[in-house]
Amino acid sequence: MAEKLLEIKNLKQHFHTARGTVKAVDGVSFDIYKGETLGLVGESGCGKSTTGRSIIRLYDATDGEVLYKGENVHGKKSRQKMLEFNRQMQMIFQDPYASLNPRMTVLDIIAEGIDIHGLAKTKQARKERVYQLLETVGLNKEHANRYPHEFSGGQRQRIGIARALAVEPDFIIADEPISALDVSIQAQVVNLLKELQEEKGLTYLFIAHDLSMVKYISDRIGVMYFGKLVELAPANELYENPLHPYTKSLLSAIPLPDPDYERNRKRIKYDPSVHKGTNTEFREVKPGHFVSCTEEEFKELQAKQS
Amino acid sequence: MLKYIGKRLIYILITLFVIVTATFFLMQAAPGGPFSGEKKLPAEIEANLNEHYGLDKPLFVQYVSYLGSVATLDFGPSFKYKGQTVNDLISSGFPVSFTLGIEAILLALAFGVLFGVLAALYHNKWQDYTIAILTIFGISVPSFILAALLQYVFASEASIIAIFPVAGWESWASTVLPSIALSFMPMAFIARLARSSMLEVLNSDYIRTARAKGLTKSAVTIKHAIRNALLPVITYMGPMAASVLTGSFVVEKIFGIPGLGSHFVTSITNRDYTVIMGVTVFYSIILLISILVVDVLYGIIDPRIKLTKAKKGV
Amino acid sequence: MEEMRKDLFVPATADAAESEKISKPSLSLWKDAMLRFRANKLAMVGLTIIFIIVMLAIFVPMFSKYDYSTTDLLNADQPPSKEHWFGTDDLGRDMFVRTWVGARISIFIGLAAAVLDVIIGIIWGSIAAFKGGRTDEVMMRIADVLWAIPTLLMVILMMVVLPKGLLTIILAMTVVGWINMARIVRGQVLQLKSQEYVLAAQTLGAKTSRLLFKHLIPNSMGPILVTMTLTIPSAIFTEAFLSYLGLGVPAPLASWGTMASDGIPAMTYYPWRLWFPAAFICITMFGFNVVGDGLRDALDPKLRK
Amino acid sequence: GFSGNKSGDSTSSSGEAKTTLNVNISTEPFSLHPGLANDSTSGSVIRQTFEGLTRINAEGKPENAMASDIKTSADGKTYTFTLRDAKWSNGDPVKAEDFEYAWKWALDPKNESQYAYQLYYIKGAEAANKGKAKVADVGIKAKDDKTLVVELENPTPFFTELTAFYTYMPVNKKVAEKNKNWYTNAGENYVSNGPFVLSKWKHGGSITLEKNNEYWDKDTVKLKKINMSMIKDTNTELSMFKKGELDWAGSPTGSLPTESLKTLKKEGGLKIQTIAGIYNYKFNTEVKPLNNANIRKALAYSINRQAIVDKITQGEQVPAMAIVPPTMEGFTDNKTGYFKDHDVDTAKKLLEKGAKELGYKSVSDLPTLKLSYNTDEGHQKIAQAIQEMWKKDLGVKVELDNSEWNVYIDKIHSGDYQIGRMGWLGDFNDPVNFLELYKDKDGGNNDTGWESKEYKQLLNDSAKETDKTKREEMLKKAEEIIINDMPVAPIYFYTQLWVQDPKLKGVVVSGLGDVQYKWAHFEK
Amino acid sequence: MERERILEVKDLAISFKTYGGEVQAIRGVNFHLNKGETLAIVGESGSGKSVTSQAIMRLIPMPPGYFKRGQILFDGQDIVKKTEKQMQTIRGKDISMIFQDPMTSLNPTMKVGKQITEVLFKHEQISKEAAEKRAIELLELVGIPMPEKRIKQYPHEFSGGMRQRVVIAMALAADPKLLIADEPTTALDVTIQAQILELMKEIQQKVDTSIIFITHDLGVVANVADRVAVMYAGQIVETGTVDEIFYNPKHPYTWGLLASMPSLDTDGGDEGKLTAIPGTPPDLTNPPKGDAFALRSDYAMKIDFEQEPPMFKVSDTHYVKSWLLHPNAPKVEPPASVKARMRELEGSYEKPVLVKEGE
Ligand SMILES: Nc1ncnc2c1ncn2[C@@H]1O[C@H](COP(=O)(O)OP(=O)(O)OP(=O)(O)O)[C@@H](O)[C@H]1O
Ligand SMILES: Nc1ncnc2c1ncn2[C@@H]1O[C@H](COP(=O)(O)OP(=O)(O)OP(=O)(O)O)[C@@H](O)[C@H]1O
Ligand SMILES: [Mg+2]
Ligand SMILES: [Mg+2]
Repeated sequence: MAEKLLEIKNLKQHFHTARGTVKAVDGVSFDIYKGETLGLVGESGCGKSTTGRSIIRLYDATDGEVLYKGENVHGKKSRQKMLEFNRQMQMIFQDPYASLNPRMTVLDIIAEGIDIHGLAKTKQARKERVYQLLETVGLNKEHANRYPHEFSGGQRQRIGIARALAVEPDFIIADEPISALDVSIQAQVVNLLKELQEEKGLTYLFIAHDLSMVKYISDRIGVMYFGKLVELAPANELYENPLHPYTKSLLSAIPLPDPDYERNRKRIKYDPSVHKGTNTEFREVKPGHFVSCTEEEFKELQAKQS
Repeated sequence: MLKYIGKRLIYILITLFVIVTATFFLMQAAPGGPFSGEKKLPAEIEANLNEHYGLDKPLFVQYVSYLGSVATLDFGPSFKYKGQTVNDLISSGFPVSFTLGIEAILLALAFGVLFGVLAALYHNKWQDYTIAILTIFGISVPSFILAALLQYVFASEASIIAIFPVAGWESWASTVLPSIALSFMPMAFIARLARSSMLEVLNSDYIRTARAKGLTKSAVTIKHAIRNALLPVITYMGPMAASVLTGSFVVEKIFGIPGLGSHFVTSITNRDYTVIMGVTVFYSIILLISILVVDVLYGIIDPRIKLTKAKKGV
Repeated sequence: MEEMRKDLFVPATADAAESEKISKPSLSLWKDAMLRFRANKLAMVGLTIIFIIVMLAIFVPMFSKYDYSTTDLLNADQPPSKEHWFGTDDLGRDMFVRTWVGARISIFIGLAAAVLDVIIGIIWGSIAAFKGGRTDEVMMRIADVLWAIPTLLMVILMMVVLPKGLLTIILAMTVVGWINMARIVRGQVLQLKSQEYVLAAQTLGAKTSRLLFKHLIPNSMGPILVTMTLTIPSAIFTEAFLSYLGLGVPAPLASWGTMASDGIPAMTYYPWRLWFPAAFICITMFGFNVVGDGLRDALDPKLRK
Repeated sequence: GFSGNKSGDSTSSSGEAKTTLNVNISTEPFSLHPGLANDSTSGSVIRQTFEGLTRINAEGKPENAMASDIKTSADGKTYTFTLRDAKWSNGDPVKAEDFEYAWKWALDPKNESQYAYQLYYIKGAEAANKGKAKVADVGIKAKDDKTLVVELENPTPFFTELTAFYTYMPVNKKVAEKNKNWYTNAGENYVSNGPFVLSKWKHGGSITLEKNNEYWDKDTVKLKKINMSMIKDTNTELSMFKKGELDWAGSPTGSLPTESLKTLKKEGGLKIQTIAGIYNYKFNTEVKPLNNANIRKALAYSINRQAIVDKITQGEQVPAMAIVPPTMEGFTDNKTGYFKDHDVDTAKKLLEKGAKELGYKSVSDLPTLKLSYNTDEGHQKIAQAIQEMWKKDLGVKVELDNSEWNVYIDKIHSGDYQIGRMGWLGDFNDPVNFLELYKDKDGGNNDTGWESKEYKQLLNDSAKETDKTKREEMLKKAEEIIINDMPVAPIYFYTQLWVQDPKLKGVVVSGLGDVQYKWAHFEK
Repeated sequence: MERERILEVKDLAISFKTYGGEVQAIRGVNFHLNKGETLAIVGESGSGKSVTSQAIMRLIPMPPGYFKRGQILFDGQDIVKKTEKQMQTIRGKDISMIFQDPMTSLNPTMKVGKQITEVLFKHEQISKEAAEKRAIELLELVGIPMPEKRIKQYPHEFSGGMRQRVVIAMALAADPKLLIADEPTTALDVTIQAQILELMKEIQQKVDTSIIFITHDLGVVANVADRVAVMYAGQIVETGTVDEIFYNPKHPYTWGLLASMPSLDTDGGDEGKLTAIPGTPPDLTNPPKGDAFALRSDYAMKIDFEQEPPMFKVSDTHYVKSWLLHPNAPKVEPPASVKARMRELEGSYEKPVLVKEGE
């Protein structure tokens, strides 16, 4: 397989609050290969955003390592290195509005990365670049001089996407980047992401809830549950052959745009108590298909696979 | 939290040490001494006095002994007020200043926030403009003018509404004018600060959410907006409280109030060394504690603020 | 049903030129704010007031037949008249001319102090809050130390060590003047620094200075402006206090602050000696505050009309 | 808490005469111990609570108080005081040893009395106070309970007057030895022998005195109570007076705002009294061009004192063209002085002469002079007016320089000035008090750097001279010398200004500015 | 059998005055909602869905926004004309709303529990304990684990989806007559989403709530909606029952939407792109003349650039605003993926009927 761009090793992120410690991410390990899209799905509140934020160093990890191109992200870095790193790794924030400075015009917001990294020679070039980005995400340049509060939810989300794209990063953590967009624009954005990937070999960590979209865009998909990764497999494999009961439950709940189907749909509920035995570990059941399971379950699963 | 406060207390001690040191040397460097006066004392007498009070010893020795007195919070006798210790002066003046200060703080806070909130709610309407004029008057007219004015209007024989005593410290009535004079500037400033942050807050989405719940305007304001707008006010309140509680020279002078405030000035003009040190340390302790309280309040008012742990730099 | 022309119902594509409309020129928040500021009538009134006062301060002393320093004991304490528009002071000097000479000093000092306090206060407070932890602790405790050391002592020493003059006054005022601003800014930055948009800029690699000046400070502008407008009158009166101690502008030069404090005992007897300088301080402050409010509004994109 | 100092029952509404006096003493007294007090506020209280051997009466003359008889030896150096039967407020008899104790206590260097020098006229006192001799050997002797014998260094004609001063007041030895902090608060420890006792002392706020029922002359004392507030602000003081919260506003224990004087005069209530004090500008005779006497004289002559007194100070002060106040016996001529006020012509000539002597081509080459004063509105006004006068009349450029009081004092005492304002208030009613200042160049309060052999000799001789008229002549001569050399430019002699309740009578304000309420009473 | 109409929006137009000009956020919106019914509004992002829904609550910031024209009849009374006081009694109790942006919709300095109980206190006589119990219950209902602990936390300690659920819990607290849900489940995973949808249906059953459901997820629409309105550039371009929209869409924009969706069978691999609607949405400061969608439509005709299309009625419940239904227009074929889902529905007219003004 391709080279590893990112290695996440036993990442833990705990929050200390007045009411005790919240183990938002509790020992997650996975790799992301160069040029691939890794989808990350899971229950809301299971720690997806936190994982993403820890990877990009917005939080200091409680434990574990994040290696980007073999280098520890959380280690000390020179300003130059840091800048380089910031340019290569970008994040699209889950909350489109909160992540936009209310006192900056859209033009300045999107151009911020351009300014920081000196990517535009002239003012005109900068503006042109922003207009181009706006267009790419399905906004028009009239919007450039407006302020974030003047936009609809979806439009804000697109501003966030444009901002991340502006610095031409290698790796993007996209935290629910398209949830607020209408399907047509979703399609447009997803197409764009794919195009960029093809052209420039971009790598994505794609966090989303829309499973059909995740399946469409991802090469591999990880499923998280309660701060832990419970299953990781190639996209098709995961959909065709879900092994973890939570994954199964997820797949059964996907809504389809077909009223008749919806009227008759049955979904499977996940009951964590179905697990047999203790000592759950992340095990490779099939090549490339990992599941978190107990020894006992592992044997069963392997038996089934063959 | 407790750990944080503990750490802060250590910083407070260090800060106090620096304040004491700086004040000590500044004080010594200032021309004149506690015994210099218009009529110069015979040299021998002055020497004798200096010796008695240890002022003839090398500065460093004096400094160390002052540190000792600060550590034990026993500042020794006043040079000027014979037979009275610095602690006597503080314990007779502080209760007076404190009484006045509390009244002034409550006034300033209550009316400041009220006016600020009203001005923001009626942004660019007549209410806003009226309050603006009042508060601008408040911040541009210093307490010594205001005090004189209040005294003239509400106490002097020339006034028909002379309902308060001109001066003195007799009864509750004699606290009214001075506490208004003390509170007016802080009140005006609080009002302006509150107005500006309220304007910010009133535009946020969560205010919209609160309104969507059907809450009345006042409920939205009181329960949701004010708290979020309070931070600058609280910031300002810290040092303000410290200085208001320890009295104001000007207001005490005009209203003839036996408070602590006058000592801050007279001790220096008298070069009454022990009193200078005593009141400075006393004030510093109150100041540092009220600033600590402010910092702790930050976290309570806005739980997102974390002072305890710094985030890794960028 | 109305008959429709058939030829309208043929496939067509959009005219490319149509969507190429000229957009509004791009403006930064500040330029944009200026435009909005100019549309704010009250703020313009404020600006006009300041302008008029500055003009009077410049020109009245140049063209008046009276000199600010010439005493005329025979005409001391005259009420306002045709001869002396604002009356005369206790040495018979023309109050009108003195008011405008005083305006020069007071406005200069007020603005200089405000600017210095703002610069130092913003930098100090925002860095302390932004860096947090020990840096914050040390920086703020330094501020506390300066705040707690008796100002009077510092001023007395300065008086001994430094030459008299405007520079010394400004220095004396700045020593503690910025602290209020620093505290306010620190509070704001503490509140804002965990906002998502700050995090977003961080992931873009924004330097601390950029985070401060592009994100944190513009969003703290309200309290900063309010504090700044407070700095001006407090500087004006601090100057009076300093000159009382012998550090201010030397007599017979006047400033609004010294005139007002000299006027206090005259309040009931020769009221014009207090009310003219005091009124002009208020009027000027009204100007500055209204401008401040206007700026605040202009810098708040959500408030635009 | 509140101090509760209301006069309460003392209203005069019922036709009864008031018996409570409300006055203002401006500040907290530094000490109410006669031996420690060194400021006029303390003096104003102590004078009511204590009584010395003599007391200055309404005519300004010392009359017997604790002493029933005073005998002076022929050489004028030994005084024998016989005490009357008097009691301390706690009932103890007042004994001669109480005086001996008090004076020696003040002279004992370890007691840090800053006014001990007031006792230096007594033999061996100065040496003892400076630690060069034993206190026990000082010439104060309580021969028996009723007899006090005092030996002096020189015949001191004003000594009986001095014994009225508070440093000379007795202290109850028994009480003081038992409790060394007897004087710090009101209460049973504060034992005194004057017309009033200290009944309440709210530090920083107010002092209440009540009639002393053990006082030997208690029948004379009509007031039952005196409330002394400590109001620093002069406008407040006047306001309180106008509203009836005070019965007296202004000197000597308070002061009136200058701005109010015109109105008060018009209303007719203003009381004015000349006192022994002078306001003057000292010249630093050691710096160019003030080292030239003609220049100094020119500056002094050209001042328009009358205008200053009329328009600025407004208190009918007396323009001073002399050094010794005209209130002093034998110096009444000083009302007109040695030269003409505002004598611009002579001044111009002198200035020219002086400038030549110093080698300046013309008057306009004279450097800018620096006129220093300590921060105070009144001083500032006078300085500005004089600045203008010198500029307009003489063409001398002057720059003003004000400083905080201590800084200023330091500057003046260390000679770091050119022209500096200084006042002098008499400690006792004798011309020498004003002339002595300039006796020695290094004398503590000279500051001018001026010295004259002749002058010194005259003063020294006068100290030994027992003949009154001869002594007066010597002093006059000395004054002439100093006026001729002008190390100091006199401006005006002080007056005291006050307003009082018209029904209030019998308050005695002395020529030195001391106040006594012993005889005070309200008319119906 | 018409049910009682709880809401009727007539020709509603709202604009925002901005420095750059007037943004005509919605430009004449008509729809109605029956009691107990769920209307899904789908449409282009920025087309005015949120503005429409906030207008019903009268929560558009004014200024800069203002009503240009139109009526909002709730229970027969015009909301536009109500005073702020009257609105306060309606908000939260009669109409409640789930806002689109859950992160900023919660007060950052107030504990989550309090933000929920507040609604209860406002509209019900309820003790503190009971309110707290109810808050915990509500959080449990929206699938937040350990609600007893969670109510004591602040919003920033919640994940995006959890905040969204808090907002939902708040909106459901008072059993409103009309629930406006603006993209309520975008941040939720599908299992929780399903749970929430069920919950909403349950409440609807119980108290006969009417729901306006704004979403981009057509799967969700298919699941919850009785009727669907499709918005584009500040107008409703097609409305009909859920079956009509999914099985017999008529407007080219609706076609575009349906075609853009990936299905689980669409393979990401290599085979290709999703079909998106080309071009960018119009700028509402200068809304285009004629049919706003024409600029991006493959089916645009000359008239689309000149005249705004009228509403055509395709069945009793199905309305379409497009010139394509005009008798003079040429017959066009929808894209293949849409064509695949087309079926004949009962009740369709033979020929579209032009709707006259005011109908
Ligand atoms: N305060 C405002 N000032 C100016 N324009 C605004 C304002 N609020 C909304 N708009 C504009 O109104 C239009 C409709 O916005 P609205 O939020 O209703 O869209 P929406 O349909 O909800 O979109 P989304 O699905 O992206 O949330 C948008 O073009 C937006 O830019
Ligand atoms: N600052 C914080 N303090 C305390 N707890 C936090 C904080 N941020 C997140 N959490 C907790 O961490 C857990 C994981 O949150 P995270 O935002 O990563 O979830 P998520 O997977 O992104 O969910 P969603 O899909 O809903 O956005 C949640 O239980 C949340 O309450
Ligand atoms: Mg998340
Ligand atoms: Mg929306």
